[in-house]
Amino acid sequence: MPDDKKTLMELYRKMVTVRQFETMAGEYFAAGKIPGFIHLSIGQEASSVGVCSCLQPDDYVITTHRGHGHMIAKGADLKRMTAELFGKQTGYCKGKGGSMHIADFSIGILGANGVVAAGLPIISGAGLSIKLRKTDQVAVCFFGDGGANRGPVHEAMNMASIWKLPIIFVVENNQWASTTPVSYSCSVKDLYRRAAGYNMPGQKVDGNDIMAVRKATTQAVARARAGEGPTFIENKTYRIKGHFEGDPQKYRTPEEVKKWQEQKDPIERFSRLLFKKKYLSRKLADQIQAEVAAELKAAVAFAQDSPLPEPEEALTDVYVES
Amino acid sequence: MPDDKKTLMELYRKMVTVRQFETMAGEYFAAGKIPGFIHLSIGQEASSVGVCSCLQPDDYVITTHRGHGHMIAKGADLKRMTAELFGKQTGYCKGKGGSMHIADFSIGILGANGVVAAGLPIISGAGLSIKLRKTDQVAVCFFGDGGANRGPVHEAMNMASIWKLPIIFVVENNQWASTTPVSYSCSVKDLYRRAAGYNMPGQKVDGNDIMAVRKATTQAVARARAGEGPTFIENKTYRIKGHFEGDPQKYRTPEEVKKWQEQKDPIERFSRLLFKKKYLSRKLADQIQAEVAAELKAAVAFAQDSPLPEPEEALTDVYVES
Amino acid sequence: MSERILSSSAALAEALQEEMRRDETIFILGEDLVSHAGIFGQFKGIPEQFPERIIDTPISETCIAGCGVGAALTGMRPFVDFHFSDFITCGMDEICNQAAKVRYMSGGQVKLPLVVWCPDGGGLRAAAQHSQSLEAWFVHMPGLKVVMPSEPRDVKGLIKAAIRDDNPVMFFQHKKLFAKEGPVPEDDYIIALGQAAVKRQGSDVSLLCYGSGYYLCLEAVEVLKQKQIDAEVVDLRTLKPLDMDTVAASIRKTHRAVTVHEACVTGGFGAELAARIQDELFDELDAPVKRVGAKNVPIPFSPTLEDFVLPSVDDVVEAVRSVTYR
Amino acid sequence: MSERILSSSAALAEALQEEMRRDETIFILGEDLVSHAGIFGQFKGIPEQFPERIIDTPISETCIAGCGVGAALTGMRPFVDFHFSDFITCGMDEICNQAAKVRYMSGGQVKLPLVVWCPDGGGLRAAAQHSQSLEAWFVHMPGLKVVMPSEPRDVKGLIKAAIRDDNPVMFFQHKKLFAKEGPVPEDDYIIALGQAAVKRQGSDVSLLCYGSGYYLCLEAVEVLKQKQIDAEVVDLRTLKPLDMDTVAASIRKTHRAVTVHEACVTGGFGAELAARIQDELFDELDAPVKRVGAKNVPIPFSPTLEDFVLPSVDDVVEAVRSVTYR
Ligand SMILES: Cc1ncc(C[n+]2csc(CCOP(=O)(O)OP(=O)(O)O)c2C)c(N)n1
Ligand SMILES: Cc1ncc(C[n+]2csc(CCOP(=O)(O)OP(=O)(O)O)c2C)c(N)n1
Ligand SMILES: [Mg+2]
Ligand SMILES: [Mg+2]
Repeated sequence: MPDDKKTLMELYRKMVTVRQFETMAGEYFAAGKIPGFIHLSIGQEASSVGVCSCLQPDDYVITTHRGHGHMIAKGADLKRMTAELFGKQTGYCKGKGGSMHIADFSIGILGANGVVAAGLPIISGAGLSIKLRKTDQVAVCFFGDGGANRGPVHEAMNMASIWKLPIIFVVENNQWASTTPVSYSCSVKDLYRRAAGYNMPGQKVDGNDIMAVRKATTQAVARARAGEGPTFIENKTYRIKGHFEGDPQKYRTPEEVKKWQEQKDPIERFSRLLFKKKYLSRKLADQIQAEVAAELKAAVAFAQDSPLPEPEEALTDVYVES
Repeated sequence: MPDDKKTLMELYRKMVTVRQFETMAGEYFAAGKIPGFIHLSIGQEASSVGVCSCLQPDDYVITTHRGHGHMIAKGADLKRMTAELFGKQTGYCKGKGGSMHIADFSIGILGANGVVAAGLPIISGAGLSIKLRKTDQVAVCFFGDGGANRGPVHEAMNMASIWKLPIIFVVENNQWASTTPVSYSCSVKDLYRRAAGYNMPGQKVDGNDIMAVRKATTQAVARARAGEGPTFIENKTYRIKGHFEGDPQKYRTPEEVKKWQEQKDPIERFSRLLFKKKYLSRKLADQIQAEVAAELKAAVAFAQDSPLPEPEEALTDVYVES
Repeated sequence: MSERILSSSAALAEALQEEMRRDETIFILGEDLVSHAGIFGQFKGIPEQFPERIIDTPISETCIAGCGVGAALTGMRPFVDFHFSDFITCGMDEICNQAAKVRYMSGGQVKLPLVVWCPDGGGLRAAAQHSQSLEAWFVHMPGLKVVMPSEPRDVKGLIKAAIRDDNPVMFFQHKKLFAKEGPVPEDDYIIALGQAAVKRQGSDVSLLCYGSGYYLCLEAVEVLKQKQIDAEVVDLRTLKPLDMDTVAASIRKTHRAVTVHEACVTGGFGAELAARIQDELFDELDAPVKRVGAKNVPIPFSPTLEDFVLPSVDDVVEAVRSVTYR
Repeated sequence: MSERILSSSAALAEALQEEMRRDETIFILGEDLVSHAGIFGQFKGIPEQFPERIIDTPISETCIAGCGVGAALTGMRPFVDFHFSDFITCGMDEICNQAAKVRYMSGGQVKLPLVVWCPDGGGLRAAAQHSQSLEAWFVHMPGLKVVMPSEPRDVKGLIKAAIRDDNPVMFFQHKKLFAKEGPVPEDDYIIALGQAAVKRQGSDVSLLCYGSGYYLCLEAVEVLKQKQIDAEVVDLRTLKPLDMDTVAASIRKTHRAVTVHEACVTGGFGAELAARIQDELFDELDAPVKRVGAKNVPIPFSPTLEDFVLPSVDDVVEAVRSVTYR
């Protein structure tokens, strides 16, 4: 993966886009414009953008209930995303899926998932399919530290290993699964250590450092494309917002959040590097923020102006009619 | 666990009993007297007898579809076992369970299981129950190398570890899961290595050496009773008979079987030790074989003389009536 | 018994506390229970009063259900919280192949006092994987009991009966009903499993309902009144065992029946009801049994879509009009 | 088309081979398939002819089902062997929350051409966890299709249709029927999903059946003949979508119906059938729709018990007599 100025600046813009998108979503949710519930990925932008920056358009990604960042990182259209969150006809899923089921198969996103860790069995199939079709695609599955304790993870890692499937397992260890800290729910401190039990390389990565994420992912992608099999990557990161918007968060202190926010913010950290490299200036940063804001404003306008689906639309898309 | 003469001779007798029971079952199955299908544990007697010899009567054991040996090792009644295999009213399950669901809750057997690895979620509950009730029981779950790849194993090991449950996971790696060799299905050569991923001690044991099995189990039991948590034991052994009686076994060579049978038979190996210690003589061995044979003959007679259940009996035991 | 107004959540919490005080083998197991007293606040007060008997688990539905089985087999009375009923798919083996069958397969050696508690239903814009009503699956599984209360009083009475039952009980509560309030007896109030309640007497048609369907029927009753149709409302409360006597008595009076539930119609519990009614009460029926339920599609996210898919008061009214030929 | 006598196993293997030759995206995935060509020999010839397209898996039902979903979403047409239908409990999330819903949740972005193939049914003394008939669960799940053939010819025609279908299809075959023989067309024989077949014309009663129930009905027909009762046999073949037109036409002729399946009666597919029939054909019925199925208990092991629990020819005859009042 090239690390030239253009590339890095694109990554920066992507991270800013994810952050602003999530912030916008939180605001419109609070204002009652987004139905249901939403899970935001603020603070995890280095993982989503870093991993996806190492992928080709036809590579596969399966995301989770906290999937907006992965979608944007893989190249999703902000208008159709926003419209979907708003439940509009013009959304990616015509309003049938919402935040938790957002997907764009045309860019290789095989779906978000409302069932934690349910992406893992599906990624095995995507990996097997790549192998059978003999393409050089790779398949990435994101999941959380909480999801890491579900059985399907075990089955998927074993299968991927015995068949040497081109899969990258990316656990975003953001320290919390809803109200439950990873220190309670996981029997090992470092999840990546489980990889050894599947004869698979496991990498521990500072998940708030996009360069570190890119380095680990680049290796994993190379290994996968070379037919050498799967890799397990643990991106250590932190969930800055509540589990869902509106979460009372009785389970943690504001100080804990603040510490991560102030000391390890992935965008801040990346911009320090870009400042140092002189790729970025205060002014340019402001300009990018403004450009992204404008793009999002357009997306929100699009969503707001779009019609709700007609009720009868609910009866379509159940089956492919032959 | 004491290793005095009396103890070791009892173990020897148990191993012989398991072997003769399985042989008897194979014969009566072939003769059409046992309905359904049965899975025999010939060659795995050191594991079943060795592990259970370290347990107290009120300790729990969950076994598998290949469960006759575990039942006998834990102290089951041969008459009621045989009657159950024959589908008779006097069987442990009144003919409702058969070989695959044989159980004796009064001796701590929480059931065999027709669903591979389904014992693992249940053992978590047994372990948790012990912890909540604050007894010093331990709970042992047997499973196979094939079952080891199922998701519930992962969930159960993680739970047992975070809660320090008094559970012993015993995988009987008999090299085959039905037609599938462990070298194909498992991503690691040594399953016990997976234990590290759960912060749990993992032990690799020569599963055809009953003294080695006892040593490992004794340690695990002590750890469990001390409240230090679970242990994972991998008993390397071999399935001498087909997966089920009648299995055409196209997947392996007779030579492979013969090698294990001739070089590593667990009863032969144990008797060599007993000969050396002068606990056992050719004559005594013959006498024990004959005594066990007589016991089994009585069990078969009991089973054969017992009535089949009345059809209407099928409608009972579904619910506890209040 | 004296009564107060409580929400369904509060009724559940109260019943649980009473039972936990009475029997120390009862404990609650599930995800994210302690810090917020359950994700719907349904266990309010329990973490404080019984800190060792409400246990947070990792996200491991298979083992959570399995823990229920293993603990129930070894002297405890587990109450397993399934978070959202939709995730029951991850514990199906433990519930259907294990819990439902252990007693039978062992020839009656053991009892299995387990409550699997599942918040279910739609209307929260939670989309296809967080909105289902799956009770019919479990009605089709011998060895299980299935309970689905509507009003807070029933929640209290039925959860106590479920906890005291020595068999595995699937207990479904609709997420949107947690906040609904109603009178709840103060004392040790128990409703035996398998007893339906005629909650409104009527002469023209029997509305056979449960869970959220009960409230649809209550609203429909008002609309029907205006059309001079006098509907009887039978809240089934327990689907398995089914109180066919109460159902039959109602139909012998009205000669017409409409089944109402939120699950999709095809293969739903209304099918079982209609099948039994037409069989056992063939000569009593003046019209076919009509079934009201969700349309046969996954639950969609967007409000316009979800509202269209879920059964409505209008659907009930329409069904009644068709069976009363008015 | 010229025909030969084949077993159901052979019909399946032949159809699969033809389809695999036609479309190279089809592959078979499951446990213990290669060395014995499937545990029932149902894939005879395939390991030799398509060694890379029949794949043994570890024992990992959750991921096996998930592999089906993932492969179907990425250009393949997976055929997933579930070993015994009872283990579907370990893949319920993948089948019901994923396969059935992905297309819908994504607003129709994708198709999901997946066959989940499940050997089911009892009679082998295989006890409660290896003998179930669980088709009704999937009928209650929007997004799935459900097929359950009886005769070898139907196996061939329906499996081809299922494989070519762009939706997830649950395909159940009774284990005891694999060896049953019957005429099977030689050519590219396809039976569209959703078409029932009137396999015997009769005027007194409609026997609505599928899978092993079909053979019970055939035997019952002979017994009934002696009693001067002329039964029509409708083999439904596909449960979802259901061919209600054929069912209705038959009942319009006979005015009486009995549903026959091996699954236990309560909550089984017979309930859905009876509910629809009494609703849509109320005035046509001269008697209630009777349901024949297994008794509502887990399947027991011992032959005397299992034979008593499973539905019998006598049960069918008895039901017919009760609806014909003879
Ligand atoms: C199988 C399943 N169990 C429980 C839930 C409810 N739930 C949704 S998200 C979540 C926490 C997930 O934590 P983690 O995997 O760490 O992801 P994060 O939310 O931190 O991104 C839970 C318990 C679910 N959706 N699916
Ligand atoms: C969940 C499940 N999948 C598949 C099967 C079919 N089956 C029964 S035993 C078996 C092999 C088990 O192998 P292993 O766990 O190694 O135990 P062993 O037979 O060697 O004792 C299989 C595939 C089953 N019973 N349950
Ligand atoms: Mg997390
Ligand atoms: Mg094995």
